[in-house]
Amino acid sequence: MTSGKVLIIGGGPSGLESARCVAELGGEAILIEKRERLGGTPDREGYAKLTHHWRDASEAMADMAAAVTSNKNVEVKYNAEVKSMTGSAGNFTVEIEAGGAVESINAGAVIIATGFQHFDPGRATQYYNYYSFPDVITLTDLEKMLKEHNVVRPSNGETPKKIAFIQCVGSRDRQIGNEYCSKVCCGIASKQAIELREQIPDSKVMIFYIDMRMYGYWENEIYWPAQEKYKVNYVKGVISEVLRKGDKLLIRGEDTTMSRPMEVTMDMVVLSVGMEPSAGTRAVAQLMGVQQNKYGFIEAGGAGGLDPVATSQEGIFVAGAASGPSDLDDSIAQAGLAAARAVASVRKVMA
Amino acid sequence: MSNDILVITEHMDGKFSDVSFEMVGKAKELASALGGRAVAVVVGGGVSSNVFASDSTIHIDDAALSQFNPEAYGKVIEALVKEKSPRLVMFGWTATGMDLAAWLSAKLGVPCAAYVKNIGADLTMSCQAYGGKMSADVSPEGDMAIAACLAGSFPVEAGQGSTAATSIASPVALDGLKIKFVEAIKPAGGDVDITAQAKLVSIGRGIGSKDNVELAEELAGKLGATVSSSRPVVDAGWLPRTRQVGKSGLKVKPKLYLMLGISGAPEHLEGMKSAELIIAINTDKKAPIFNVAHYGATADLFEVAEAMLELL
Amino acid sequence: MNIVVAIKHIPSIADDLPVKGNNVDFDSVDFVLNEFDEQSIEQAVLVKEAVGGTVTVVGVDMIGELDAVLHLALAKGADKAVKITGDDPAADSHQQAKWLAEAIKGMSADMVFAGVQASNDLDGQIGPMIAAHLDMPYIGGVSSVEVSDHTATVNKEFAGGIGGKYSVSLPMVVGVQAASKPPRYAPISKVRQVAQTATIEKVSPSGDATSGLAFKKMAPPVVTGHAEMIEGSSKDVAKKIVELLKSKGLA
Amino acid sequence: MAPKFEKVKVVEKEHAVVDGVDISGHWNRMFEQRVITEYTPELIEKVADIPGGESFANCYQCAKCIAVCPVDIVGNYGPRKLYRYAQTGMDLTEAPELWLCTTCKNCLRVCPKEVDMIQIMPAVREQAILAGKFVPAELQQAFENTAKSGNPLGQPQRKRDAWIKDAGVEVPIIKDLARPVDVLWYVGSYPSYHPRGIDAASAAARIFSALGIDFAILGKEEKDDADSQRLAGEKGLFEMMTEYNIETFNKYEWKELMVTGPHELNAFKNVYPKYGFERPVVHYTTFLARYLDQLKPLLKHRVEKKITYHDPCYLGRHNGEYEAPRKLLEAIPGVELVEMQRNRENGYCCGGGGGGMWMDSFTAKHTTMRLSEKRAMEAASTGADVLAVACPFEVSRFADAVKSTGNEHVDVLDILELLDKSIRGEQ
Repeated sequence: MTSGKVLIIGGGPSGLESARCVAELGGEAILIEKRERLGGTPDREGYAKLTHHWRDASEAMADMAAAVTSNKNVEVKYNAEVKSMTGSAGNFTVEIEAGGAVESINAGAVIIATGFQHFDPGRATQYYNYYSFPDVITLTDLEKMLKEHNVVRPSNGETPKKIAFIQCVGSRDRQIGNEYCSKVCCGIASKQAIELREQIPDSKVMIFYIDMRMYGYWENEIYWPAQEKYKVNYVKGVISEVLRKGDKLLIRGEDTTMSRPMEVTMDMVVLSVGMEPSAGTRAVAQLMGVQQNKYGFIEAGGAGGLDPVATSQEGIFVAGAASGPSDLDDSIAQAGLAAARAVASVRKVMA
Repeated sequence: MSNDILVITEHMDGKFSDVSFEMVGKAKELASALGGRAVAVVVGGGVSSNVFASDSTIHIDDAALSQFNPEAYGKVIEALVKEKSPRLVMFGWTATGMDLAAWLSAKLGVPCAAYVKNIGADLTMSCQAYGGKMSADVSPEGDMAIAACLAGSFPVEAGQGSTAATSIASPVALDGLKIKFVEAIKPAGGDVDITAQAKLVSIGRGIGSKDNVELAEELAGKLGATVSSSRPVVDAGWLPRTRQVGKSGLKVKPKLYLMLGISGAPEHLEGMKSAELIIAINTDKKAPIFNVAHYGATADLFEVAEAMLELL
Repeated sequence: MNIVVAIKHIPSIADDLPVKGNNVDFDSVDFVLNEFDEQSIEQAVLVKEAVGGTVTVVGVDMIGELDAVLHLALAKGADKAVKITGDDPAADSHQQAKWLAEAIKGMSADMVFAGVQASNDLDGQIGPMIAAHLDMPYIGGVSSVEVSDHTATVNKEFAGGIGGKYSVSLPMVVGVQAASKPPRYAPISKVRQVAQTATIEKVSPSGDATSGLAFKKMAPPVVTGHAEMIEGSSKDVAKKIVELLKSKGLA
Repeated sequence: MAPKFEKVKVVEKEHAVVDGVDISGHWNRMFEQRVITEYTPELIEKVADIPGGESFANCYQCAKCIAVCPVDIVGNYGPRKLYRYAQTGMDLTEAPELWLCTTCKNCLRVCPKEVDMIQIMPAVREQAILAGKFVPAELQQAFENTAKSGNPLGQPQRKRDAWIKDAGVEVPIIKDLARPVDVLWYVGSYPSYHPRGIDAASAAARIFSALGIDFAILGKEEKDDADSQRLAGEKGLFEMMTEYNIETFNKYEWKELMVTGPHELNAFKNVYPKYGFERPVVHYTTFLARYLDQLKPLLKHRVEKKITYHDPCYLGRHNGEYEAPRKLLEAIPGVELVEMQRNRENGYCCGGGGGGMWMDSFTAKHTTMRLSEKRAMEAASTGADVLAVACPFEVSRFADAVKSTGNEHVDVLDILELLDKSIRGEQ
């Protein structure tokens, strides 16, 4: 039995946008979300601000969710997970467990939008001491503090005056197995640095980097203002280790443009952790038999290499960070494309 | 009240300065006209004071006064003047007299004239003013006056004599002084002694800048002369203090004194007017120096110096 | 250290001085800062820089143009400026010294600096007179000042390059012959900045004093002798001088 | 047995004493790399907070400026480095680096972030001067000379027009002329006083006279433009001179103001309008290039020389005039014009701008050779017989530099002198 429905797995920005687009294109979508609410990682991790336009994350995600929940052509299933799948393009049978009940869904196409998870800095080969020193935190930790306008040193509750970001933690690292660039960390660190300078005007904020990778709006709306307007300081030369010095942190590394070693004390160190495929992405990929790359992301690109939402299975598409590190702009663009491709796919079968 | 004239003499290293004798001589002349006495006053020990042609000499001989101390000297002189009530007190307009004359004037409320070049029988004083550009005749009001006299204004010989001095103890207690003499400072060695030079090329403010001093050095080199200067050049740091001619500098008497850009303030004239041949170049045709120099030219010193270099 | 610099605004002798009656015609001359006061200001600032404290410059506003002089002093490192609004261009040294002394009385000065002399000191210099009024010791002809523990060590110049070193327990009045360093350049930027931001305290003149001198005559000096003037261009002058020197065996 | 190789023991101290000699200081890195123990972004902000200094904070370390910075070529300097030095502890208001920039503008030409040393340097220098920080003594002297004498050389004002009596032609002074003129020629301080400058001024007078230009000079009323003093930080002095100069310019009737020097061009054309003076101003090369048709027949004598031309920073980069000087040189019969490697937009600075003219002794302590020497060597390497210049700062600078670099065979001549030679023949 062929189906005209598109099954979308994941209720984050990519899944929401896919669902909205499917409906807009006149299709029917079923969106299944593992959590009890929509909004994905930005919602779950409590992102403070989303670029562009510095929009509040929960507000932006609420808008995206509303566009979906208010649409009669989208059916949303919460607390739902994929259990198995059979069939082929035009006629997939997907068994899901939603709220404890198992049900079978017939769909003509599938969009996987299962996203990413943050790198666990405990796995870093460097001695950053994330789990030993309270004042070593990650982008995610800081994001929560920024959202609450309560940036303090976890060790003593004091306002930090000297804050260092260490870039490429868990990314571009063969030893860890993540040779890829996580794309967003330079931008996110810079964004957070701006917010820090806004919230703690007398703070020194420094970003230690191998090279800065910001393009599109990141360059214009984040990087240049961070430096020129907010006086965030960028130092080329990534930190090798974080040690304790009294109640401060001592960062050690090389300042490469000065060709000088550095040992500077900081109140707080922020690890710019990268992206890894989420557990959901890994599980769904296996379950559906779509090919993954060596890092566990869903292999996209298609045979011709220019099909960014195609997976190894016909009728199954991928959007957003499930296929690799991706910022919001790119995820949403991909989601729209995946929606178009999925709708086209089911129409071809139905016709 | 008397018609006496007190002359505050000055001495250093056991020798009285010329201006002391000059003033004593003048005081005698005035005293005889006024019907008073010319009284030489010697403050300090370590000096033979029977050397004046004064009507009398008072020597306040106290070890505490052996070195010039403006505070101690001032107190002693003030007490003496109060006691003697003279018609006129004469100081030299010198490094020591300048510390005392105006101070005493303000202290006692007695008129004071400075830069005095001459004193008439009616005590009208002719003074140099405005850097020698003006001459003023002033007459002091009241019963007592103070004159601070420029060195070289009166003949030295008239004051020289052998009047026996009367030694007295200090009329005031000299303990608890706020000023203490520490030590004498002799001229720094190492540099040439301009007082021993036969030829001097002397530069003034008109030289303009430190760089231009080279031009004078070059000219001096060609002439076998040494470069000396007026005070502003030294104050500006363009030449060492050992090269300064004048009242606060050195007194010179060379065969040739070639002056470039010195206008001739009285303080400078005091140090060089007995040079044998004085030639002055200055752009200001009214510069007082032309009244002292033997030859003068109103010209640009740089142009003249450069032209001379070509000719020498 | 409370350091006070008493300055004199005096007729410029760069040009001819016009005479009116028995004195200089003060209405038609330019007034300038006494050149020894430039040294005095510098020495005061040097002392402040060495031992700390504040420098207050005070002068009688002779013709209503003292502000520019005070601004310059502030730009050179003085901290406060006070002008005594006399506007009497003929005020003599006795009168100025009295006004200055009265103004300085309230300043608890540790040291008062004054230029050792000025070209219009016809009735004496203001330094020793201020000292007399304030009952402070005075030393003039000073060319270096060092201060420690409320004691100043000063070098006084006598004639012939000889000097004397004195130690004085403060307060005192110093007559500055020359500062221990040449006066500094005050950047015009600084002077202009000061001119826009500085406040100059105005003080009314208080206390009368007079030189007690009656002016009978004021005129350019009667010339007794005069140099033989060499005329012509600079080259002519040079030529004649060289000839003269050669004829006398001096070149 | 293999020879034992022992590494030099590094000195692990910032304050290093080796064999009893204190070698502390920034240059002891030959012994060790000093560890950076603190970053000081506040020192960047200190500069950026000064009005005019804002763009200092914009540097993102691309380093394009360094390769084109003339000072870095003979030393270790450049805007990018200054930013980093500030970030690692250098207070620019107190550092010797503050005085090395010649404001040649080559960094700004290539800077993607428009970090503008032409604004930054004068602003920070002014702050340093106002705060009584270190200022090179020679520069201080030039300021003082300008304030007292009206020119940085400290020459008397009344001698400003002394040069005209040997010019060989009548040089009218506008005050004496008492009538309007077409061209008011602002001669400038170096052409008025410096012997080599006077050569160029005299040549100019003869050329203008030969062309029948209706011109006059200000004579004793002319005072320095003080633009380089402004760039060196003495804005107050500049403003004082500007007020005087504008008043003087406005006293007379004239159609166009012609200047001998590019610095004066910059002052009168680009800066004076802010002070209410907006009149046509032209550099002599631009002016004479207009008269090429009349000039060519006068250039009768061949000048058989290989000539290379040095673009003055303030004529070229700052004011965009590259062609007029070359046209004038090419108009001289016999001249073969050759270019140096760095020319036009990328011309190498002579070191005289931004107050560098008066800081040679100071900058010598911070560079391996003078900029003028580097340039003189470049000129010599073209095989040229003559290094032609069009800025009065340059003649004396390069005349010294060709000597000190052993290139005496290269003549340094102002374009004016070369034109004059061609008009009159060798004198």
